[in-house]
Amino acid sequence: MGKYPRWPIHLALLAASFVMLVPFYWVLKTSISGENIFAYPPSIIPRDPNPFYYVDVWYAIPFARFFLNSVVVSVITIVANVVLNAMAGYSLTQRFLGKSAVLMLFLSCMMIPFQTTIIPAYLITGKLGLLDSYLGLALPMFSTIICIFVFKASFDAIPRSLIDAARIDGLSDWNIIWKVMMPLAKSAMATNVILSFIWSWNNFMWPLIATRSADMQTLPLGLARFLSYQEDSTGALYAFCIMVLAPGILLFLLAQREFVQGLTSGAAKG
Amino acid sequence: MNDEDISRPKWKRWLLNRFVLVPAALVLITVGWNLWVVTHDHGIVEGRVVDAAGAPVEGAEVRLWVFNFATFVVKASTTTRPDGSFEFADNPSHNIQVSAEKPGTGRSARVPIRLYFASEDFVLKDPLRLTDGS
Amino acid sequence: MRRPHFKLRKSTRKAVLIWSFLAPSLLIFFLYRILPLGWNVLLSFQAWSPMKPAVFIGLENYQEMLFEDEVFWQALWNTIGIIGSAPIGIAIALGLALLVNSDIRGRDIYRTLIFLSYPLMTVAVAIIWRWMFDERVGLINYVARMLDLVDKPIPFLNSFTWALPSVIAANIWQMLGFYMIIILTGLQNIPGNLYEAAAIDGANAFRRFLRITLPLLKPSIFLCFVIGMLNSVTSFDLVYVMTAGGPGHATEILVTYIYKLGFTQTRFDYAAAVTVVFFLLLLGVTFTANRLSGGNAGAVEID
Amino acid sequence: MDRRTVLKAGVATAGTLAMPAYLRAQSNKKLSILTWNIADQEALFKEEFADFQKANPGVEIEWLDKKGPDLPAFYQTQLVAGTAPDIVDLQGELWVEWAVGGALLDLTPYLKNEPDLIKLYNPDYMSTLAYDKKNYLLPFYISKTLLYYNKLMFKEAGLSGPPKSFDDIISFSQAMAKGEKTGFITLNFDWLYWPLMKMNGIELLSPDLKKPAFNTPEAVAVLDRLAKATESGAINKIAWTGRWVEPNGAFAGGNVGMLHAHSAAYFFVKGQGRWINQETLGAIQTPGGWSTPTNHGFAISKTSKNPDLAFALIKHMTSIKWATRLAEIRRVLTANIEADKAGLAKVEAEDPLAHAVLQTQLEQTDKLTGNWPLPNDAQVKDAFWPEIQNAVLGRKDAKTALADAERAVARVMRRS
Repeated sequence: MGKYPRWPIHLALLAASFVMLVPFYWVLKTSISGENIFAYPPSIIPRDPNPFYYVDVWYAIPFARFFLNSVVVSVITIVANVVLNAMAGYSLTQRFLGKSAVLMLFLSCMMIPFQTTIIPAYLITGKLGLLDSYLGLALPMFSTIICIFVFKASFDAIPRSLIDAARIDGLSDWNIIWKVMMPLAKSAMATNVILSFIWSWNNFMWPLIATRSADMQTLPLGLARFLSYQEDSTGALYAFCIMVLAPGILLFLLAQREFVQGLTSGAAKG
Repeated sequence: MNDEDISRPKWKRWLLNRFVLVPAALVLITVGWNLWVVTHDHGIVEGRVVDAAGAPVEGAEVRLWVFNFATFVVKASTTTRPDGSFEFADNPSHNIQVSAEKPGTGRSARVPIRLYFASEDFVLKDPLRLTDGS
Repeated sequence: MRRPHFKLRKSTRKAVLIWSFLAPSLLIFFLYRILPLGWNVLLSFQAWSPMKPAVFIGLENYQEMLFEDEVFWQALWNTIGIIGSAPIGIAIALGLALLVNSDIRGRDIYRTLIFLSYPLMTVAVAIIWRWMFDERVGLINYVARMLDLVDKPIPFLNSFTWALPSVIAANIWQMLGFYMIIILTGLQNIPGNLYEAAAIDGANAFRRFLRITLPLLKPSIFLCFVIGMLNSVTSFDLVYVMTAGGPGHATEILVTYIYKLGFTQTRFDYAAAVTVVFFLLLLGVTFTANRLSGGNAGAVEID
Repeated sequence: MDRRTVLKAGVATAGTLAMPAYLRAQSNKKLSILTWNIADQEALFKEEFADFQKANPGVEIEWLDKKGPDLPAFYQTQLVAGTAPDIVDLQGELWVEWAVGGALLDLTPYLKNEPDLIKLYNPDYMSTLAYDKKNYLLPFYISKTLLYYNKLMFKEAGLSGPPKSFDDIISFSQAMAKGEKTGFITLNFDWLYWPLMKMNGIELLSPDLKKPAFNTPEAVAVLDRLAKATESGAINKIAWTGRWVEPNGAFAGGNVGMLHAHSAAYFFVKGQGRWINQETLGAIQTPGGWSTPTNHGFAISKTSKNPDLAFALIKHMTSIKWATRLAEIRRVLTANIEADKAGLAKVEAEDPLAHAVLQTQLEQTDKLTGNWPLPNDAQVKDAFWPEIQNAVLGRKDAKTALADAERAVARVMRRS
């Protein structure tokens, strides 16, 4: 790379980061402010910060229970995603009859917005007897097209020779995947874990319809409930936002290196 | 993941990475907090009631208000001891107010109390002051 | 004699394996995508509601939608507007990616910070931005008034002019990090020697960007566009929470309109017709984009 | 591990996770009840159910609660799947469509069997819960619009008393509006703004409810005045864009002179506004005495396996005893005459201001407006309201807006 002044780049990136972070700050500030949050002018620095809005949230809904539900559903989703997508991704690296058809199918499936399929999805889940159950909540997200392609791409990146060698050693395809390819597709896995976590953790419409009993509700539902409710106008709503976002952010910060690598190898082919 | 990892023994690589340590830390914090909570949630609210002059008031009626759907409702009430002190033993809430009143001596303002968890034990620092008598 | 026979069995075994690997995913998609779509297609030719049995009415729903329903058209244009806004986000992301890709200190930190908005729950993002845009105490208005940019606060989400741009801004904010990562990865896959060669030929940075970077980024950009489009076009939660489609129908997009038609107006049959059109729209846009980005682009490459 | 074990494991987990809670507890003497965003009263409901189960041993009660906008979506999906809750708490006019569609059970026979029962409830409110002479709901809790006003701002602007007419509302608003301050704000969902039209003699539909009747010169004039007042800042814009929190929050902020809202708004406003007390807040009937109810009532799904039991439960929950408890705890009116007497008495002692507010709910109950027994109320609303918004927010002039609204509404009417 040639010599050029660094500071403009830093300046630009600092500006960008600032724009990305300010909303977080504003909400965080609101969530710990003691003052009436509708007072004008709003204070840039929180006045007498306190955690009581968070306490309110904790007792306003069965937070622990909702949290647990969200976690269980997410875990199921993640596991299913990694396994199914890996399998599908692997078979897409092979040449076989009707492959392009499958690809087309996958792609057009991406084009069907889930919100418009709720009623049939509900009926189907009902037929399967999975309504109001963790599995039923997770099932529609068991396999995600984007992640399939991420796996496909990172499998494609693995040298053929390696696989042939393994096959000569007499490993079954199943073992080839789990023993040879998966370890090499770690980052694709990380991507998969994070993306499927994000999607299931954030899912709102589906749990709304598919859950019936109060103790199957997930966090987004709890959050949405706040919107049409008393707490709505206090900082509690924003405290809730922070509480709901924290896990996702934490997970991302933990796994972001692998995640980005995953997308790198993923985007190699797309 | 990193290359220098490989130099270290396997168990270290499995245990001493951020994917283990961070959750472990979180678990520790949670456990600690819960221990603190269970040892401090007897729902005891203590305080004193004094008159305008600052002398302790006996037999003043103290009310415990508990937050319930946008308003505070009286949950319990007690009367002060000779030294003007009072104690509630059954506060179920995390968002309460206390007020005192004695015919002839006057009434206090409602003092809001925010607790860090439901029925946290709490001692009111400055006493409830009964003013504008009659 | 035996060999071709054996070969055949081997290849069939392989096929069986492949299909059994695909089966679970295909099943999921069949159950939760294809089947519902079929249900919608069927329903769009009928008059049906949870309370009355289905009656075949041919194209009536489509007629009403295309010739009588102004709201549908507004929702359609808003949706197209949002799709059209994707390139803006991508352009910004491209710029950021180029910067982050330069060999400066702390690039990983920048990258992380900028990406941070993508993993967020959309409902929360919507709440956050509703709060940022708040007319009285929103940060944006506050700053604008501090700097005397405006004499009276802008009612962003409550004004016909500002509502849609505000929603789009929030949407770009959330997608930006994702775009950037995709493009970044695309950049890192461009072999450096190409640049060196070009440099030797005396091509300046800008020409190198035009001649090498952009063409080779096409797949990534296409991927950005498709995923970004799907994300924003179906960002039901965002609109639902920020404006619920209002004021008037200023921020009505097809997804929210479909939802309202079905669940508040109990017109699932009509909603189904809109859904079908919506699906066709997305399909059309994606494949034109695919063509534009040079046929077999990114994830969509078909061999 | 090979594929087979994986599959086995999968099946096993599926088995354990699959059983939905409400299927696991399947029994023929089971009732499910869906309430509308009143989760805060869980304790009360538990009591009521326990009491009910004492009288009806062996009955299981499943209680569900969904927030406003989500309840219809949830209920309809359940309807399609044939698993609709036996009892559902419905608000406004939503229920008419479902009643006509045959989703809800006609309660008239039950009421005929027990002639005393209907005497418990306020007849005017009862009539808002009936569709062509059939009762589909028993009143759960009720609320109708009134006018709150900020006495401090009135004093500041040198206004002696509350407004007595539409003209007053407009002129008072003008008088109070300056800078941050605006004069008037209203809730707009569920036709809550309709009294503003009604007090000017505007009708939405022709008497036979077949054709739109609102496109009149008077209506244009009124809409135009509202638009101008909004433009000038006399009427707060949020009146036409906000849902519940924004308008009430704005009034609670102390910068809005008048709030046209239902009694449910009071406790929210009181909780928000530190300035509010008997001396500073006025609560009166809206000029003209017209008001729009947002009533909650219990209906029974036709699909209910044991409707008699369901009816017994809603009778139980709206009985004097439990209605009184609700009135006292939640400080609402229940349209149960005795309960409201008791509730008001208790509130009067604790919070005279709240009493004044609730008192308005029992007056002028013969002048309820803004709810038409239309199976397609929601569609009419969605056709009408956006055009009104266009007008008052100055995007179209009143004349065009009403003309467009007329076309849109006519189209809805034709369709049904």
